[in-house]
Amino acid sequence: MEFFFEVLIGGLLAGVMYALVAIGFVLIYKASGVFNFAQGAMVLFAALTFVSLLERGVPFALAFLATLASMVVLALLIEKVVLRPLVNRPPIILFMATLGLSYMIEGFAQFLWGAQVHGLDLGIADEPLEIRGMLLSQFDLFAAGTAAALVLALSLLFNKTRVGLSLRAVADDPLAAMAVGILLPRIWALVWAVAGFVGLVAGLLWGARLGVQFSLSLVVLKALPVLIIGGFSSIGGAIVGGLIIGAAEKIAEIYLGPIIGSGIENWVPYVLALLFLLVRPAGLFGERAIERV
Amino acid sequence: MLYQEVGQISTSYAAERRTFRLRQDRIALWLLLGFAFVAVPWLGNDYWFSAILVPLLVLSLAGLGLNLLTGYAGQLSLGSAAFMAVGAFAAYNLQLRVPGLPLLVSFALGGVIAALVAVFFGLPSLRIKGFYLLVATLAAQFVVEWVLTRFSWFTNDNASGVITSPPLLIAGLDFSSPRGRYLLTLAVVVALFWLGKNLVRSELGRNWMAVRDMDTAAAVIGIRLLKAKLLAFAISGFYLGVAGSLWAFAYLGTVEPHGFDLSRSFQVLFIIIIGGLGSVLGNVLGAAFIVLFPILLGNLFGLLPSGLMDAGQLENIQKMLFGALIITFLIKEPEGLARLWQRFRQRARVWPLRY
Amino acid sequence: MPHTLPQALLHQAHTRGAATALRYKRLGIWHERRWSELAHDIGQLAGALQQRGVGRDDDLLILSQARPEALLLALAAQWLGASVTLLDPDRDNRALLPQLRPRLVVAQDLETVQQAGEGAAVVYLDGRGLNQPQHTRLIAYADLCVGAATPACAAHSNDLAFVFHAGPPLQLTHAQLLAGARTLIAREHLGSDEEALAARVFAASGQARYLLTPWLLAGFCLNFPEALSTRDTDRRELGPTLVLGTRESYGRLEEWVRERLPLPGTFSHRVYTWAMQPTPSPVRRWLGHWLVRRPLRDVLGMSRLRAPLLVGPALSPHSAAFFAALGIRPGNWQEPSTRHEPVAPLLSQTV
Amino acid sequence: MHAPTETVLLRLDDISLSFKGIKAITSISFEVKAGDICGLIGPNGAGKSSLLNVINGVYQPQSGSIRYAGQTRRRMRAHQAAEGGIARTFQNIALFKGMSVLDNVLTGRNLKRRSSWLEQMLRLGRAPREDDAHRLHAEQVIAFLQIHPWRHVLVGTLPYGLQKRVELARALASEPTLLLLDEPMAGMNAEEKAQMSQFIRDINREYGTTVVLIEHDIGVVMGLCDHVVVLDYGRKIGDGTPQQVRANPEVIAAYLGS
Repeated sequence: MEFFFEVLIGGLLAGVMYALVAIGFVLIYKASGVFNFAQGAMVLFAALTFVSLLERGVPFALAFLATLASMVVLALLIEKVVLRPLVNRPPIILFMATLGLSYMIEGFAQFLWGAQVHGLDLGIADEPLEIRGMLLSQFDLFAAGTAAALVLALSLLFNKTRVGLSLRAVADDPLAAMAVGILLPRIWALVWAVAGFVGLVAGLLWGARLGVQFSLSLVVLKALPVLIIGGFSSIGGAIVGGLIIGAAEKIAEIYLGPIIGSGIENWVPYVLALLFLLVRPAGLFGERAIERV
Repeated sequence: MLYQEVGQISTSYAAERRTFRLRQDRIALWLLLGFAFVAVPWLGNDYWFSAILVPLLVLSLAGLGLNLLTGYAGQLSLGSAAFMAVGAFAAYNLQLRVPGLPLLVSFALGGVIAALVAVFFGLPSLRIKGFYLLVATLAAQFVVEWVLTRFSWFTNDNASGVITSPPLLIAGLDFSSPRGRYLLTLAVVVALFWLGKNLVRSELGRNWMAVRDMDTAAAVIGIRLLKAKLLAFAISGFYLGVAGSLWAFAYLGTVEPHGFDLSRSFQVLFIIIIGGLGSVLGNVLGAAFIVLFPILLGNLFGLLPSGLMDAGQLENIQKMLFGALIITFLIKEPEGLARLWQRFRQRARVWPLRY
Repeated sequence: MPHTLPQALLHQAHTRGAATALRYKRLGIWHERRWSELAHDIGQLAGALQQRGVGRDDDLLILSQARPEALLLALAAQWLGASVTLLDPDRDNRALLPQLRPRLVVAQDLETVQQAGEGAAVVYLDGRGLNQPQHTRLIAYADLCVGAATPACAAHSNDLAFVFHAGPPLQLTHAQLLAGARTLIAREHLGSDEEALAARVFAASGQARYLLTPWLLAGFCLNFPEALSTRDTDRRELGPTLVLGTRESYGRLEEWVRERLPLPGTFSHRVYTWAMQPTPSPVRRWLGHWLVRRPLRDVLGMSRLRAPLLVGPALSPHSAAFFAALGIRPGNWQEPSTRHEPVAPLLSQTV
Repeated sequence: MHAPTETVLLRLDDISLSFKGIKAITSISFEVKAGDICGLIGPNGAGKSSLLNVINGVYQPQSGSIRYAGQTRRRMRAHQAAEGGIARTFQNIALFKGMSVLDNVLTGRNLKRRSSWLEQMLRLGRAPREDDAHRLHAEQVIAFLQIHPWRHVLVGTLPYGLQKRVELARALASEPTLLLLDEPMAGMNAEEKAQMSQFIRDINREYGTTVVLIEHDIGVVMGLCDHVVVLDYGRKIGDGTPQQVRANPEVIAAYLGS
């Protein structure tokens, strides 16, 4: 039983990391209805830039700011070059565009900083911590803490500030939002920037976990099922989804793995998400639209 | 200006319905086929056969497979490579375990098995749409990859998991030479493209497009969404399966799960975006682009003084350019290369007038 | 040596029965009738008309565009020795109709049936909106000739064949028509292999003289487009060798081309003008032919055109130059024997 | 199709429909006689379109029953409706934009198909003969609605009025017993409206098709319909011949008056 909880909590903590990536998705989907496959690439770009700056002797804080700045620039570029020309196109087109985008960003990041693996040390000792008989990864706890802080910050941003207000307006009804004088492009740019920031944080945590390398951009594949379960349009959903996936994945790995074989963590989340879908076609928190004809 | 349409009247619906109504188009088609089947085998060299033509053909077939599902029936999929893998491994195992089974038959059966798998993963499409469906197809991608690597039975307990495919013997003739592989692939691809063209112009093709364009209206005029969608998955799966077999047998010469990873799925998706969603010809154009573009780029950089750019950088630049191209296409010409060709053709028919 | 239109028809049926006499586009494809079939159908129709009391020195009134059925009925009436009055359904003929008081009216659709009024029995071609029994003496073209026996051909060479009321009334006998047609055929060297396109206005004497009669006499193929609105595309599919037009209709075609030309300043436009100018250099002529003039003739559906006929006043210098550049020089055609009547307005847009 | 003995083709009994608690239709009942042209009128949001959607199974009502062609159902399913001979056009045109006019009309024939997709793909067996037969029928419909000049044009590129007509053609191609038209004349000028009414009248006479249509132009409705049903806020407030409805004070108050 102890062990089970240990696994469970380990999973939940790992799930937080998924949630982190998923949140980036949700932000963009809410604001611009774009299913942003490039989120993973952004994570990679952020982590790679940051770590490369560190390696070139840039102090931590400065590197962080510089990376953040570059993410903002990236966001602005994306808004100008990709989103604006594609406005009012079917979502599937936008999705495919983000596929291309992720290729570009990945290519660019590696072109800039090279493709070799970088270690990233955030100065958190990763020796397990003993809490009431359970061994928990300190790092995971730290990650969970960061994620929690981030979510808190975001919810403040969106619920307390004018920007957040206009964002929610856009999410509800872009046309009405425009009618009351909200500038969509600006909101989009902002949201992509924030998503970039989230990407950065995720990138640091994941980078510290896996080492900063190309495979980081594949975390997007982890985030997908999370989104499916949580629904595309709810930050809370993203977190819950993340936790569920994380836990399920770990448990399956530990208890199912020995039976049917290793390496199942790649697909278990998807099958799980599928099962969810068959029960709730719009995810846990997303609600089903009535089709007007 | 090549078109001389005057006097080409149809006195029956059969004549009016034919795929190439204009004589000039039919002539062009036959010339092209003649060139591909007769001239190319003489002119081409092994490099062209095995490095360019065979992958081009196989990828266009795969493109057609995905296009039937995504471009015509409007069901987004990222599992193409999985279905290709199923086809390839099925064909391989049939060859291995059913002695005396003709190669083409095992290709076909491989396709059928891929179709069944595709239907299974297509089942969710009845309840879920769009992006949610992506997940189902991605699940296919990962599950299949895992199963094929996990259970060594599929790879005939081969340690490396990489099997060299058997020689390509059909009716006693050996097609294992590059030229042979080319001819074999060409024959299969041409046949399947002909069927595919018929299909999309048939009633099922119309039903697919109806589901794609406006599924409520489709249901209201009595189209069974369930049947249409599952058939789309099945037939798409069959095409991809056969393409997979060809990819493994005629191109790679080996059967291995890595030949069919997620990036392959993306590649096929890009082919139909660039080539043109909802077009048959587009798949060939898209595949040609995907195959030739990197080679072209490589040669271009070959011209640069050596050492200025290493292979890794070249790959990164390729990736960037690719991404840029995808976006450009989506912005400028969402209907892809096929649309460009159509426009040109349309213009040629009314030249010197504008419309 | 036929003396009447029906005789000419029968002559064709006997000598070249298997050749295509009539081709009309309907429901998306072209339908063909051979001379033998045509003669048979017309004979049947003649029988049917006879049953309905039409006989010699009767008159059949036709309110229709150029449709094969109308043409067949006209010939059927003439078969019986009756004359045929053609009225343009797009005009308001209600003033005229009471004076004519025909025994039988052929009306193409609802509006024309209403024009025809209650007086005579009406054969209608397109029954949409008509099947309510408000009109007592309506006959559908389809069930016109059920079980009608073919009567003997009763026409004489100096019977009236056609009567036209647009402008001053004009009456044409079989003999007049045939004589005119012979000279036309002789001068334009019309053979049995021509493809002629018959478009809109049926109620024009020019149509009867320069198209229908030569058709029966020379035995070529007469084609009807699917509709007025599609005549240009239909012409391209068909590629007639013989067209009959007026200043207006040729002008319209030229206009049709001009508005579709490449925009001035573009390369294509320069190529076009370059190729259309008359030039001594054979090379340039050859290039111009293959690059622009030949394709353009094809788009116009005129690349097989042998005999472009023009009725009425000459082309405007503009159109004349344009068509000349394409090697199309409409032979102005005015028949000396009968007295001149204003053709142009009647024949508007016959190409 | 429907049993000849029965003169009432369609009867709605106490139909109620709501979305997430919001009532769209409240216990509506009415009858449509076979061969009639029945008009549904009422202000925007009166639930007219929802009612059509209930009749041909796009929406499922919470309560009530639908009796059509001698069969009483708790609810109609879309394909049941189609197979039962109910065809439909939509308020904001629901054509298949990526297809030509002809192909759109041909999709209307899909229920009449017998040959399998395999036969069609290989062009074997019944398929070619069927293709001819259905093409012929489609062409007849196209000729009837006079859209032949645009036969091979992509519907997306056609002007609005024509698209409306193509959609009608698609519905007509299925040889419907009951034709549901949702604002067939919306956004048309007087001339187009007159033409469209003529088409509807012709369809009703030529093919004996029963028509239920939603239209805002009272003039058109009164001229065209044998029978009018008036809705307001999801309730039925009037039902009868145009004259009766015109006379009905409640209707005048709720609608005609304003």
